[in-house]
Amino acid sequence: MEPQAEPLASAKKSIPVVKSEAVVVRFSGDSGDGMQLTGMQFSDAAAYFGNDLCTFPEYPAEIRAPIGTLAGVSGFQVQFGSSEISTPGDNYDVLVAMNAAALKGDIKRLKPGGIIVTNSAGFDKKNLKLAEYADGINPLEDGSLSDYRVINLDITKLTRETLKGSGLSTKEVERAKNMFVLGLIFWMFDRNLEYTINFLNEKFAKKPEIAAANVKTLQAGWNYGDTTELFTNRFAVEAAKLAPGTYRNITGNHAVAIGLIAAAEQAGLELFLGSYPITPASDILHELSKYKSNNVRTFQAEDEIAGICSAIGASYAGKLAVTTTSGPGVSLKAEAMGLALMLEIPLVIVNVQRGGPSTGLPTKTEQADLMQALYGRHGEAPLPVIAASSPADCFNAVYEASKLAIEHMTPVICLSDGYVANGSEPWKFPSVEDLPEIKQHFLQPEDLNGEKYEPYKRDEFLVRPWVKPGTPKLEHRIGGLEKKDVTGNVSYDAANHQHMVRTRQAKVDRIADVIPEQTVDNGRVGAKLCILGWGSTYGTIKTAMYQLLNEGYDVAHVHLRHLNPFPKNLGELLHSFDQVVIPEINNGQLMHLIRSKYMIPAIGYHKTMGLPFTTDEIKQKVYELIRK
Amino acid sequence: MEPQAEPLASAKKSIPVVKSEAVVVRFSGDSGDGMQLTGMQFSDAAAYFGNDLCTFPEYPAEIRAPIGTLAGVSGFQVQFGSSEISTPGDNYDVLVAMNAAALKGDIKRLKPGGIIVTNSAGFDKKNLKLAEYADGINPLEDGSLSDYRVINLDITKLTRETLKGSGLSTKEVERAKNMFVLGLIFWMFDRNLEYTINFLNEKFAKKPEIAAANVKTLQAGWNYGDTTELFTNRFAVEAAKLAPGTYRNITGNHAVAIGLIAAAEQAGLELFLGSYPITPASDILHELSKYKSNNVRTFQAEDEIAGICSAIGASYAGKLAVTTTSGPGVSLKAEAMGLALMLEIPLVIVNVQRGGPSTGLPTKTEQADLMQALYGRHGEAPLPVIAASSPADCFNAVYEASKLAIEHMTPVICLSDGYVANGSEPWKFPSVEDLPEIKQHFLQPEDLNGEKYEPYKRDEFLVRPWVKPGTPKLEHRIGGLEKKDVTGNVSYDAANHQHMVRTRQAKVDRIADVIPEQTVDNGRVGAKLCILGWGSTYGTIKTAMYQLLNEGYDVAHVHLRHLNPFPKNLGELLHSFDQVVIPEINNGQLMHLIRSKYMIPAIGYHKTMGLPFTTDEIKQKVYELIRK
Amino acid sequence: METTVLPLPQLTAKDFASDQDVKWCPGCGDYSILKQVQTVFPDLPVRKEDYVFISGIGCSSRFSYYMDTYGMHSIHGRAAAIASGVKASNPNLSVWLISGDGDSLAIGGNHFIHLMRRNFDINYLMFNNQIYGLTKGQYSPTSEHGKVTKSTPYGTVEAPFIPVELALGAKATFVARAMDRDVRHQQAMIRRAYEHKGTSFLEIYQNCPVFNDGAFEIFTEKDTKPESTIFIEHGQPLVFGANKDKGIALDGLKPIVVDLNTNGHTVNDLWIHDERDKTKANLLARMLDDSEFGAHFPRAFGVFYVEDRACYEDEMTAQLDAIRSKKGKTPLQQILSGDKTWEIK
Amino acid sequence: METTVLPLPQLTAKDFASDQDVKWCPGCGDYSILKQVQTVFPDLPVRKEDYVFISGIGCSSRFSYYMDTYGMHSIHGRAAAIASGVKASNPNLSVWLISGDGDSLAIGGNHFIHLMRRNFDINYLMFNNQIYGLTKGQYSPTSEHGKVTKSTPYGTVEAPFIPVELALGAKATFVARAMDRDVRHQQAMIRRAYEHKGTSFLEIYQNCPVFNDGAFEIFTEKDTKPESTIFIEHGQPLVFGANKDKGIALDGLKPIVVDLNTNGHTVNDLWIHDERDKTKANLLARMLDDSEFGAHFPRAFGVFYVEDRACYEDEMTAQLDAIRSKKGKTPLQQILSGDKTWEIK
Ligand SMILES: Cc1ncc(C[n+]2csc(CCOP(=O)(O)OP(=O)(O)O)c2C)c(N)n1
Ligand SMILES: Cc1ncc(C[n+]2csc(CCOP(=O)(O)OP(=O)(O)O)c2C)c(N)n1
Ligand code: SF4
Ligand code: SF4
Ligand SMILES: [Mg+2]
Ligand SMILES: [Mg+2]
Repeated sequence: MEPQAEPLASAKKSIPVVKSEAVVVRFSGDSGDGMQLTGMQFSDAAAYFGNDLCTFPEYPAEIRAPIGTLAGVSGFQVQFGSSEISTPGDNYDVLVAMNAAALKGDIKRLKPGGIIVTNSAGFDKKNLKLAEYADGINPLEDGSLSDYRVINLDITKLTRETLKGSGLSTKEVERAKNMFVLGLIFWMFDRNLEYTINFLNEKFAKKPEIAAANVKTLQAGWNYGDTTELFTNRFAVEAAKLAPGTYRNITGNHAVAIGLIAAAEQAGLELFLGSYPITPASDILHELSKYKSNNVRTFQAEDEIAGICSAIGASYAGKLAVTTTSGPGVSLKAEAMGLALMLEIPLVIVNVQRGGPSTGLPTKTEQADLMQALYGRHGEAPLPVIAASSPADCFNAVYEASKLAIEHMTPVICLSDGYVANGSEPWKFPSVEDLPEIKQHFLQPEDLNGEKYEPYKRDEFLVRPWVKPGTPKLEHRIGGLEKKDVTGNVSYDAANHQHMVRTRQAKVDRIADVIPEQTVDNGRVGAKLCILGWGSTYGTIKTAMYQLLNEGYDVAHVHLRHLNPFPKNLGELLHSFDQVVIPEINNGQLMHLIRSKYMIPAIGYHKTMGLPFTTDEIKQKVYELIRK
Repeated sequence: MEPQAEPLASAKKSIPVVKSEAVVVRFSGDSGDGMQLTGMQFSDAAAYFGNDLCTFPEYPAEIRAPIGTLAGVSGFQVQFGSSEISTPGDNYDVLVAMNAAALKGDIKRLKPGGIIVTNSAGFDKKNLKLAEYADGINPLEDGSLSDYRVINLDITKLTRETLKGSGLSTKEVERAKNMFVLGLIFWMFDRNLEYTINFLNEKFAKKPEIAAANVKTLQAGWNYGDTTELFTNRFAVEAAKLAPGTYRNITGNHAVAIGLIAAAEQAGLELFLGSYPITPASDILHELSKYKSNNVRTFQAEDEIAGICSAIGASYAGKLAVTTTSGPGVSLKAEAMGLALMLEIPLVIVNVQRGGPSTGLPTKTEQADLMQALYGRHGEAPLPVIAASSPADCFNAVYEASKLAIEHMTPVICLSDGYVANGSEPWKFPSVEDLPEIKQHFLQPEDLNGEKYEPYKRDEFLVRPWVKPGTPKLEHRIGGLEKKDVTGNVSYDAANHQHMVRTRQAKVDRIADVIPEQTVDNGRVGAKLCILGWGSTYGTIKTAMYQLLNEGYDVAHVHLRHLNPFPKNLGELLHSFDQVVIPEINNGQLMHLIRSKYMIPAIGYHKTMGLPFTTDEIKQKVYELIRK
Repeated sequence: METTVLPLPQLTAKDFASDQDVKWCPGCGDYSILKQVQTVFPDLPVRKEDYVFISGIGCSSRFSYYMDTYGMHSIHGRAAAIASGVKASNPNLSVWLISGDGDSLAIGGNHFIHLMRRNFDINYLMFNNQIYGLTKGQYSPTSEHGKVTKSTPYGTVEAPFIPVELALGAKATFVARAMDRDVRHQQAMIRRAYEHKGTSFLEIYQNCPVFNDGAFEIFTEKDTKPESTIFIEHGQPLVFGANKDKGIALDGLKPIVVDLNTNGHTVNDLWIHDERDKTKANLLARMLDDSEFGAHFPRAFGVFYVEDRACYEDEMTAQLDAIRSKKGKTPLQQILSGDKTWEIK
Repeated sequence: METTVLPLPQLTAKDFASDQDVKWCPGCGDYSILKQVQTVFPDLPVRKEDYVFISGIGCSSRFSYYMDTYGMHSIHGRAAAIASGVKASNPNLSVWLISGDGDSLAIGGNHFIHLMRRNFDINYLMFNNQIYGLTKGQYSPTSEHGKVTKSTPYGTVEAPFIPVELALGAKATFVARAMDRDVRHQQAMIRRAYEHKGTSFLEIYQNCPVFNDGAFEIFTEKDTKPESTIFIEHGQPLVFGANKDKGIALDGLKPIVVDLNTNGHTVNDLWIHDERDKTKANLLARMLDDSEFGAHFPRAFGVFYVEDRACYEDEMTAQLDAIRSKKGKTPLQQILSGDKTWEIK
């Protein structure tokens, strides 16, 4: 946020308003302080105002870690701006710290000269101790924050005063304090409160007194900023010059849910979800369970195995069948995936990756299930694999996964992760007419015109027909034992087995004929260095690229949506670069695939901290590898 | 079997005896004809006599496929000789065909001029029809066998006559007919009956009349050969010049069982097996369940997950814990493997691979679970992987797996397959003194001399101490959530997670410091072509090598026991060759690993027919790749 | 189901035999069950194309290949979960689940109990041969305590489940038992299973001549059957014995065997079977030859228990319909746009 | 267990508290259970180092981290299988299994029923909050029919298990129920669970104030508790109510609520609780406020059922010992050589 002093029209009092292209704000507090909601509201309002943005919620694995402790800190980070925004930002301009633990945990990544808004009530002896500050040490007093602009208010008290006589319980009053902060920050960025006031009135429609209290507190926060001399200036972040159109905000998990609904409807099918709750995938189940009016069947199974098996049954019965989970669940579904692959029926398997191995870090992000997606089953069991690169892109990814599953009669694995699943961004959602067609046909006796029905007779893409039980004259049996091609009968014949193993591989390989060739996202073919990414690293690499290109580096960004099969031209494209570096939130899984498939000595860049890369990390790696 | 006419001392009548270096006999008949037992007896007797040999039993997936059908054919092939034998042989010299289906199925691989012994009773109308011979066609009569020496006898009738008045039921008499064949074949190879007579008397100790009848039939078969003019000559296969010592016959599954018992005893531990039956691994459970007198605890769990989880509990409680299964079971155990890896406790996971994917070909062999062994779990979950190269080698493989698991506190995957598991060979078994030492120590409070006990404090190999519940003062908690190194407490710290992910990888990588460097099995370092193999392809490649080297080809054979980590010098060694070809019973899994790790454009040679390679297939591939 | 009201073509048992040859061992009890199912089906008001067989893995589970209907031979233990997905997706189908004692109660135990609880309208035939057949003879969760098998050369050390008792404990709404050798009764039970709306659990004692021969002999063989079995019928007294002169009465909560020829016992003193009484069903389930109640008791065959409870798929469909008719279908475009959008000019 | 005869150091509840801070939500019922276990343990004749806690995944399963004993926080649903391996390997250990309703009865259902059947001497505490807590509020297999949760915005369409009934159906040898709020009774139940030789299944009603607050209010709150609960004790009549003036009697096989103040009903007419009677235990299990028996019934707390049956690990050990003492240990060399060897000179 390089301030360019230039006064703007403002509210009551005229404090100079500084224009900024992009600002990063982090709301940080105890799990109980409602920072997630506050951050969401601020982001939605910013999006509504026309900024581009990217959010990054971070919360502890415990439902409610002990109040005031470092383990209990819940943070919500948002970067919003007047130009394209693809990451939540490495460092923030403004840090809201509701208690000592929040400050201690997050001060690290506040920009020098950045603004800190603290709630003094959260810095009493008890809180300082819980935040593990040495005895007698209070960061607000020991000058350790002298590099920053600290605005320390007793927000708790201010809120109490605001709501005095409101008749609300102390607990309810206590809860409202995040609205005071929100109001203050809105003022700081010269935003009006309309969006949030509407939100509050809707949310508490049934409890008008609560709604009123929250609105009142929100306004109090705004007015407080406006009337006090706290701030020497305010900030203006103009609307972004985004492509014209209608936008909405969306998280990755939400995008998965509606992407599946869209795919089902475009294919003329009903949707069936067989799932077992697991962080961070559960929200997909929650969201889909709301669409009963669109005949979406959600089945909360007794475990992950039943989740995928019920979906296999649903697919067999003619539904667009899906199972959603995270790593541990995928491990349990391995055997059933093999069955679906043998049956050659459509099935979408969504893996919202999290920190592993084992239970690992359930609420943190990671990209370490790629190899499992490709090889995590016994026998030669190839499946198409697709990855989502941003919250909104989850829609496209899962839509394409459904299309491939249906049109190629195969299970398809769609990889998301905690970062894109919980993060949100403005989305210029498509209009129904623009959605790609999905071809789907249940074989009917008439289609055979006299010929014998052969369950495993294949078309030019080696795809067998989909037959729904209940269709007269097409009764047949399928199963997990090796089967004779064409007839689908059980066969122990040696030559047939080899033929089938190779056919199942070829069937997946042929999908490369229908997916688009790989393009360069940014930079030039044949550049000195190619940054090859996949999945959720997209935004970070993209942001780094802009800067690197501006700095005059000869780099290019290639980002993979298709992990299996790879686009036909990928090898050729990659060979055009002098060097290829592959940043991944794992120990080098895509690197492994690229090296073995194309004999390219790709360089890995690995981070496994349960966090996305920062733009700076990517840039540093590039500096290390390339000279101007 | 190139006959070298040279009469030998023989029995009653003197028929010339032809000496042969190696002979392949295949016993083939209906599942009910007892060919497995016949073949086993013949092999054991040959081994006992001093031949080297290699066997290959093949039976249908059904318990009893319909009598007389092709699906019902059960075959047992053995190659025995006076020189080293490493494969059951590509083609056979003698085919015993008890019915039409057996002949039809197996005639393909009989050598030109080979001998066929048939039971005419198995070639009646009904049997010919079941064998799917065209109406009126009988191979014994239509001259189609003119290239072979056919000895067609009504063995059923001959047996009945032999046992007339024995008081046995027709069913029992019917069952004895395989002994007639066995006797005849024994005569053919100038063997005496002592070994089998002892066997029969032991086996039917409780039913002397059955024993007597079988012995009588066996002798009748021998005498029949000796008295009739059927054969123009007999064959002598002298004892092999094997390394001096005491030998026994052993199958791969049996070798796994006693290898585990040996490892446990050498480590001073008791053995615990948690397993769920599955073909072709069940025999390990069966065998181990016999050793109660050695405190071997076998737990037949409710499913594979409980199998491995009970083993995890046993390991935690201080046993050498093992779980045995095949592909589908490994798929189900994936999640629990991740837990064991996080807990860093010893655990041996034996996968007797079979034809996949899904239920696939349960009774056929395959090597297609290698990638799963390396990557079949969510998250970064590295585990050591070891493979057995022959039936007897299963002992060494599982012994080393146990040693690594205990000494490095990690789960270890040991790969076998249906071919080595059911095949057998003579084994110069070790004497207890020669078994490698296995270091094992349960940490005691005294060991700490005052220091605080830290569950995840590591030694130079990054190995943490093993503590048995019940040990005073060392109470501690472990689990599947990411943990702080050293203390083992739950930790969501970003840096710690990366440290632990890398530490778990490094821990496996360091095992490369204790395993032997890779040597060339045969041929020279730097040869034009290297045949790189792993697991059960050993014998076939070895045999092909001998012949290729004799033929003057500049080839070398490198065979991997360690698939993860690879021996330290492997890359260097492989780079010394002009070309590397990797024959595998899969679609190129080791090839994939070698290419990505060492950037060597290794060539794959893939067969997925549920059958091992033949020596000839390997040789042909080499001819194709290299000129003299 | 609307499909049941339209006239159906008259089919025969043959129409339900697939073209695959049956590959069970000679004398296997599975043959009888296949035969009875094929015999009963032509009389059921179901279109041939609406039958679906879902089986797991095991000798018994090969069943699906032999029926000329829709069928899936799936993976070990998971048939119940797959069948649930089929039924939830298309309630019109007549879904039949074929599974062995190991497939159902060992690896499949979890899906088994949850299916009973959820009460999908699925007909569950469990072939109980008290052994793992396909893997060549290891003990199963129904093998008797002490059983010597390939995996227990010195006998098992665990108590078996009583499948009927477990099903009841898991809230099954229909529980019955039959045997391979009594074909008439077996056919009746298959019919009853079909007629029940909800998950119908039918345990069928099935002899495995190869690995567990004679396990049920005393129940199936002419000479021992009358004294060691009792066929229960709703509303009828519990009478058994060659001369129907033995019965079972309740002494408080304990069953006792009474001899109708001695001290004036009459049929009126006997326990009258009531399919609707879960407590009695429980007693019958636990009433074994070596039962906790001491004395030798005959083994019960027939319908133990029936309960009317809504099926999962019906409640699910009702919920969909109710909400759809209330709200109407949400247009896809509206789902895509959500409720908060803004324009960028 | 020999460890029980040697003198033990006198420990206090504190000795069983680990150094990790407890991270349950304020007001979570789990705190009470942790407290009661730590309170009861010092009195049990077990060495501290012999206690082992095995838990699955869920809020409840974090329990293991808070006990200063040996413990494993394992994976979701598998604690029973892991605990079985521990106990089979070292019968001397006092193994405690901590699990939630989802961990035990959803993903862990199969291991649950098999543990009951095998009867390892393990103490199983199931925290039933009728919700998935850790994943933030989806329904569980014990959530009441129609329950609205994150994953069922319009209510569930499936009948819940009655954990006690399921355990009985799976052949549990000890089944009891307690609640977080009644600490004395809970302590007594924990003690009884410990004392029973065999798998002791103790269901503990546990309030989740965040996602399922008040699920058990009527049983735990002073004003409603007396009328809606009944505490069963072996040999005692089934009496309940604020003034102990209500009771439960058996009308044939059906329980009925009787008012001891009206038409001459006396305590002698009431059903006397018998822990050894599985039929009665079954009735008590099914006796819910909305039970099949119609009338409003109080919810039973206490020990439903106790049965003496050999434990898996004891039978296993006995088998090992018997065979070893008969045959003697086979020397390793003999195992390596087998029974058929030959010499090559
Ligand atoms: C995942 C998996 N585990 C184990 C097996 C091996 N297996 C096949 S069938 C079976 C049990 C068969 O017994 P049962 O279910 O009673 O059927 P039956 O053969 O007796 O009819 C087993 C253990 C398998 N096919 N898949
Ligand atoms: C294999 C696997 N599937 C799903 C999950 C997600 N998960 C964790 S705990 C839990 C259920 C928690 O409910 P419960 O067992 O009742 O315990 P509670 O939190 O209510 O105490 C689920 C679904 C997981 N951790 N692992
Ligand atoms: S093994 Fe037994 S159950 Fe299987 S087919 Fe043969 S007889 Fe039937
Ligand atoms: S979510 Fe519920 S069960 Fe979990 S800790 Fe919080 S209150 Fe307890
Ligand atoms: Mg069975
Ligand atoms: Mg719960």
